[in-house]
Amino acid sequence: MASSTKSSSKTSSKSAKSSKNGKSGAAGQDDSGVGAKTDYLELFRQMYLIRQFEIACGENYSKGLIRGFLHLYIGQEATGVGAISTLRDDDYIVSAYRDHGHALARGLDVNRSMAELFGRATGTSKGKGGSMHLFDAAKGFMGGHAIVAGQLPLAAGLALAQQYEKTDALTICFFGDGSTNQGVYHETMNLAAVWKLPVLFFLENNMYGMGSSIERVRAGGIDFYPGMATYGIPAAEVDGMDVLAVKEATELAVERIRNGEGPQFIEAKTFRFVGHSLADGQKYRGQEEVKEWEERDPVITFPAQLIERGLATADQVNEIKATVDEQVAKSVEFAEQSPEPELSEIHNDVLA
Amino acid sequence: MASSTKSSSKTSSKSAKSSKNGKSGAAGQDDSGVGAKTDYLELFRQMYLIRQFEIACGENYSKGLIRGFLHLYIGQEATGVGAISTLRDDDYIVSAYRDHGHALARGLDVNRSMAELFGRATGTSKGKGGSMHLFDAAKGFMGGHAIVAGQLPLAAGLALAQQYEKTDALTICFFGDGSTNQGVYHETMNLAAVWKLPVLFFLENNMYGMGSSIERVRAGGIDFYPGMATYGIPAAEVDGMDVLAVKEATELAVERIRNGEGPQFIEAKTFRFVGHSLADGQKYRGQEEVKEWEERDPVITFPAQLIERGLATADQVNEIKATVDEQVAKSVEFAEQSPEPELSEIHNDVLA
Amino acid sequence: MTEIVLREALKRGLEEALENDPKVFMMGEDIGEYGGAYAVTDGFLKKFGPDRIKDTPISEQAFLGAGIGAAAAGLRPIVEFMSISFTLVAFDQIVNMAANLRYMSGGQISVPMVIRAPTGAGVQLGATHSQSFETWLAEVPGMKVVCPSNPYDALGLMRSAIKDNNPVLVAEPALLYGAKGEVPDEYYEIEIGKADVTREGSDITLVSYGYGMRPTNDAADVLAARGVSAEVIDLRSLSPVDMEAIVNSVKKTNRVVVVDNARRKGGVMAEIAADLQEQASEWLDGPVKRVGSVDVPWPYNRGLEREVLVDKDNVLTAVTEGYGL
Amino acid sequence: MTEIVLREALKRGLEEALENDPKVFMMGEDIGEYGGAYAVTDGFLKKFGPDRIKDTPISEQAFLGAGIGAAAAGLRPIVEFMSISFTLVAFDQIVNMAANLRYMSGGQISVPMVIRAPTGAGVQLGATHSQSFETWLAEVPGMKVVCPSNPYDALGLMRSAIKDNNPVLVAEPALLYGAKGEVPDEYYEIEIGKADVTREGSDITLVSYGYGMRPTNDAADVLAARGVSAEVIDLRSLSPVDMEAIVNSVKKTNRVVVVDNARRKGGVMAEIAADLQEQASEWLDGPVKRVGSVDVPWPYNRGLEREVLVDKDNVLTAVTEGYGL
Ligand SMILES: Cc1ncc(C[n+]2csc(CCOP(=O)(O)OP(=O)(O)O)c2C)c(N)n1
Ligand SMILES: Cc1ncc(C[n+]2csc(CCOP(=O)(O)OP(=O)(O)O)c2C)c(N)n1
Ligand SMILES: [Mg+2]
Ligand SMILES: [Mg+2]
Repeated sequence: MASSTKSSSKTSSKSAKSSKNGKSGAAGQDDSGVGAKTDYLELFRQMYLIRQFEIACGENYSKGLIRGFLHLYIGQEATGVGAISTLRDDDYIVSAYRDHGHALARGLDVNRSMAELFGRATGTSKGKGGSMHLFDAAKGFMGGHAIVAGQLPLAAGLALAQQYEKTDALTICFFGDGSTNQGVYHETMNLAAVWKLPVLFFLENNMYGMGSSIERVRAGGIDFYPGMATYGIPAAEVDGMDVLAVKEATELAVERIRNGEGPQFIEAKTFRFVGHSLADGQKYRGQEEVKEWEERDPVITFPAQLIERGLATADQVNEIKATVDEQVAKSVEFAEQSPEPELSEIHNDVLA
Repeated sequence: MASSTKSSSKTSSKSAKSSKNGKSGAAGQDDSGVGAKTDYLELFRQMYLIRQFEIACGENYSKGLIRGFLHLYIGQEATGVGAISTLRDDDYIVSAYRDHGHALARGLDVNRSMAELFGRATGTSKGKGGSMHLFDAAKGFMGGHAIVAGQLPLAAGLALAQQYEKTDALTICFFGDGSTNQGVYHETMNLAAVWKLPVLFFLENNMYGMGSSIERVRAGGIDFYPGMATYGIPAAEVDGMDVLAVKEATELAVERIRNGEGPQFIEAKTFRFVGHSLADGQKYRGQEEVKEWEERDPVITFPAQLIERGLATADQVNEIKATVDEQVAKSVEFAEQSPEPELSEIHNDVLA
Repeated sequence: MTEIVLREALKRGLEEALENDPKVFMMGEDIGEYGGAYAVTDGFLKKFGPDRIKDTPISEQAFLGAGIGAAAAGLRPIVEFMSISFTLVAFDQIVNMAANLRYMSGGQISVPMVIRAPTGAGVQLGATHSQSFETWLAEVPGMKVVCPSNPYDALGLMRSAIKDNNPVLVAEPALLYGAKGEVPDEYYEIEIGKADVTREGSDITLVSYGYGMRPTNDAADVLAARGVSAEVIDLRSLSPVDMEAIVNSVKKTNRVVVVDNARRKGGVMAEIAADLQEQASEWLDGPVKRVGSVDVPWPYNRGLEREVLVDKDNVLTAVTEGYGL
Repeated sequence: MTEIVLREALKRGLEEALENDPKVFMMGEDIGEYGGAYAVTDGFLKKFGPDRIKDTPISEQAFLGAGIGAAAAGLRPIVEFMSISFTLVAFDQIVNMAANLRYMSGGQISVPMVIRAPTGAGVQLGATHSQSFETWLAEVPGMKVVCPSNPYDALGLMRSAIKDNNPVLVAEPALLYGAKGEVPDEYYEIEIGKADVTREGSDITLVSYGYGMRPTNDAADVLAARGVSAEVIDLRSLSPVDMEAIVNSVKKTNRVVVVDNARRKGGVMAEIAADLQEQASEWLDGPVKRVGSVDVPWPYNRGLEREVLVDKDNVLTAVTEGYGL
């Protein structure tokens, strides 16, 4: 359960400190259970929920009940769960099209999330948004955005509002490695830095943008966080397969932002175990690479570690699994049984 | 006549070497005159031509004979002249809207350039382009582009063609400090680096983008060249008021590009002595700052140094001035006497 | 009533909103220290401070997008583009983001943002700087577009735009910043989506907006001298368009010429002409005649630019061709 | 004659050009190792190598812009967008740069570039991914736009697009990649700017293009069953538009319905309807009836998306409303 955080050479003094080996960080401070500072089992529950939700999505996509583009979060659960666990209710979350994991980690209703993917009237966007456009404004979950990197300035603007209103709330923005090749990514980094916006840029570097490995489309290697030196944005690298490491690194960044230190950047190295979308045959990569990463599957390794370290029992883990399995099954039922939107709905929500 | 070149810390071993003080670089190798390796007087002639041309433009703008937006190159002559003096005929040059200096340094016809600003049929673009859109394809001068940073990918594409055709020709692309805040700048840097394109990115950092000093609109200070480490592009800084330093730094970069080492980046620190355009009242900056830079005016200091060092005589300098003065005066006459384009011209050149 | 120029009217509308609503703030290139490329925000930085008057980097995607985010969070940003020609680099943010957010979220998120931009050709800036992209943005569902032709409308429309809970583009004809007009001292607003019959007439209806009102009014004067009574309609709002006002006028005059200041092809008037000939076919004595600027890139040369720009003679020719008047 | 799907036809056109002209090369996201999002370029990387088949970063501005530069230098780049919805981030490069370069340079520079992009709604991708920006690009002087509705046209138009010395957008209806059709084994081209009368008729003219040909042909079938003989025109080219072909048909039928697959407002048919009612007014028995998809953002839900999409019933309703047939 070693959590590891590496920081940008240029900003090492400012960015996430490396934690010690062994009983490190939050994991070392307390044991599991209600009221504990780190609720390990809750972290596991969320990761498992996301995994099972995604598996169910895949199945229902094959059945034709979910359509459009479907991008699964399988393999990346530890990053979203670890990061979002550090946030407050008044913080905003912004995601890309691979957004189910972030939505569920934020606590969006599972039934309504599934219903959205089914395009039903009970869905979070009344069936108008679909998989790539989940929203729950009441929970500060501001989408689900399908144009690569298009969500970055939105996040900067939400943070601008938080700063303007003189709160200490913040915005976290998730995006993939491929997004860094969009110009708007750089524009947003600079803007956030110039204005010292309370925004946490959270890069989920899963090594591929669709069929393109980083090496083929980017000069300068697979590490992105060092580039933040250009903007003077403190940047840290973290092991995205280790939910506690992610949590710890995010906590530090969040603290700095709330202290008024301006934007922070975290790069989590992670991996999607599945194709880019359900249409992807993965011709561009070998299965050995996938297998190597799968050995570090957080949904398997994390509960195993908890049990091994005596922070949870096998029974507790199994109970969570059973509950979640039922919850996901019910969400599919809920979605299937939910009504289709009225056709007249096409005219609603165009203008305020 | 010390030429100085500072290189990016990240890429110091690869980028322009610092030259020695005193009789450094090219200036130390030979004296003035026909056939010499560095034709000092020719460099002076070009800088002086640009200066006088720009002054004439300003005058004729006030008279209403030149219209639209007019951006003068006054103060920046040493950068364009020094850089372009290193090129071959088969190289391409791409500029922004502040393009007169680059055009004249490339040897565009002075009469036709002035005529273009007057919007006459004899102009380089038949009067259709104007000040911001000078072109001379036969001379490899590919514009003249008025959308900030919009010319960068064009340059990358020209270089791509040179690479594709397996020549050792290259493309030089000029742009301002403000352009770096456009996303397309970053996209282009990465693309050029990934594909190792034979392109020389030449940043003329004149400290302001219109009314915005760099500090107000950019995080990370006034130096841009260190950011190229992100793309692995060798980057050097050079004194843009020193034509020989610019020439030397550019020669080195050009050599590397011709050797197949891929894109290079040069940042020249320079200054426009006048407003952004003829409409600019310069409320945003003090005149002391301008005066400080004016003391280093290359059009004055360079010939003075040549004379002092015995590389030219006052007579030679004065002769050049007289010739150029006449040439510029004649270009205004030529422009004024040139015919307006036929009205039917509006329909030509839309499609090939 | 006071006579002011259009620039002043815009300024008054902006100043008022900044004074009365702490959620209103402005962003844009050189709107602060420089005072705005067209001096609309001159003095604002001093008066309202850097938190409310934000000078931005030349990063249209980022700051327009940040406006969307701030609006989604409940602020009321006013974002200035130095030219509508530069909206193009931020088109994805405007079209795919600002205009779609409400729909994609099933109505959860609104984007109460004003986008301001000088528009139109006429001052010899050449092909890249003379565009009129309000014609495209007026076609995008999920946003509104207005375009004033005089100081009175500029103030009234600006007030409504700032109060609107949708993204609203205020396209400001660059050639009209110095145009004079009377503006009442009492408060008023102009409803977005309503056209203005600026001159009543009985023989023919002329429809235009923004700078296009100049050649249109000039043509109406010439027609009057000929004894032809033209009714003139200023659209004011390009989205939504007040088809009712146009159809009502055509019912009376049975003749119509629509005038785009922008290029003819794909202009706002293409849509209006196409609709009008369907909706008013029983009242029309002839086809809907449409004029606009010539469908070529904008040339720099003054004479060429004027040749491309729609003028009163183009309008008069259409009147004659269409209806023999 | 061989029956192939539209994807194959495009592929054949591209392959041919890559084989015959060393100046032709391709760029785009995941066109190489991945084989193309819609598999049009599958196998190309192996066959032509990485110099000719260039996988790009997700940097549409940069690689489209690089295409312009390469074309300006005399190469013939073919640039693929994964979706026409993503052209928006590169709109400045297409509109201000590619289309204007020739004019601004007084004719010195040409940009012989093909831009390929899947277009249109219908597969539940939601508001940001279902756009049809060929309607906007068809309005831009300095470039051409074609849109095939079947494999024969896809191959013929692709050949002409690649040979053209201007920027040409080939808008590929995403829903039609699998559409089958006969293609001759002998070489042929289709002239850009010429429409195709795909069915002769005498009672009414129906005009559409791309995926819109489906509801249009379906409607023509229903009309035929009713004894109404519809002439059907496939535009093939959206810029330039073959107005002559449309007017000639209307001279014969005296009735016309134009069908946009994209949103009605601002669609290609708005321009055509506006022109047609002027140019063919003496032959028309009624107004030009125009149908198109509903003017709202594209919803994800299948039923809602279909409700928004134009269908044969919309066409038939227009026929009845306009001409009582
Ligand atoms: C502007 C734009 N270009 C292309 C696409 C198509 N596209 C969707 S996802 C994707 C890959 C993005 O990769 P990355 O940012 O690493 O995110 P990941 O899918 O790995 O989570 C691409 C190219 C798009 N949606 N938007
Ligand atoms: C996309 C875009 N945004 C804004 C402008 C307006 N504009 C023209 S020049 C300029 C400043 C550019 O500064 P810099 O790149 O430093 O070049 P310099 O003028 O100093 O040579 C601005 C904002 C533009 N032309 N294009
Ligand atoms: Mg990725
Ligand atoms: Mg500058």
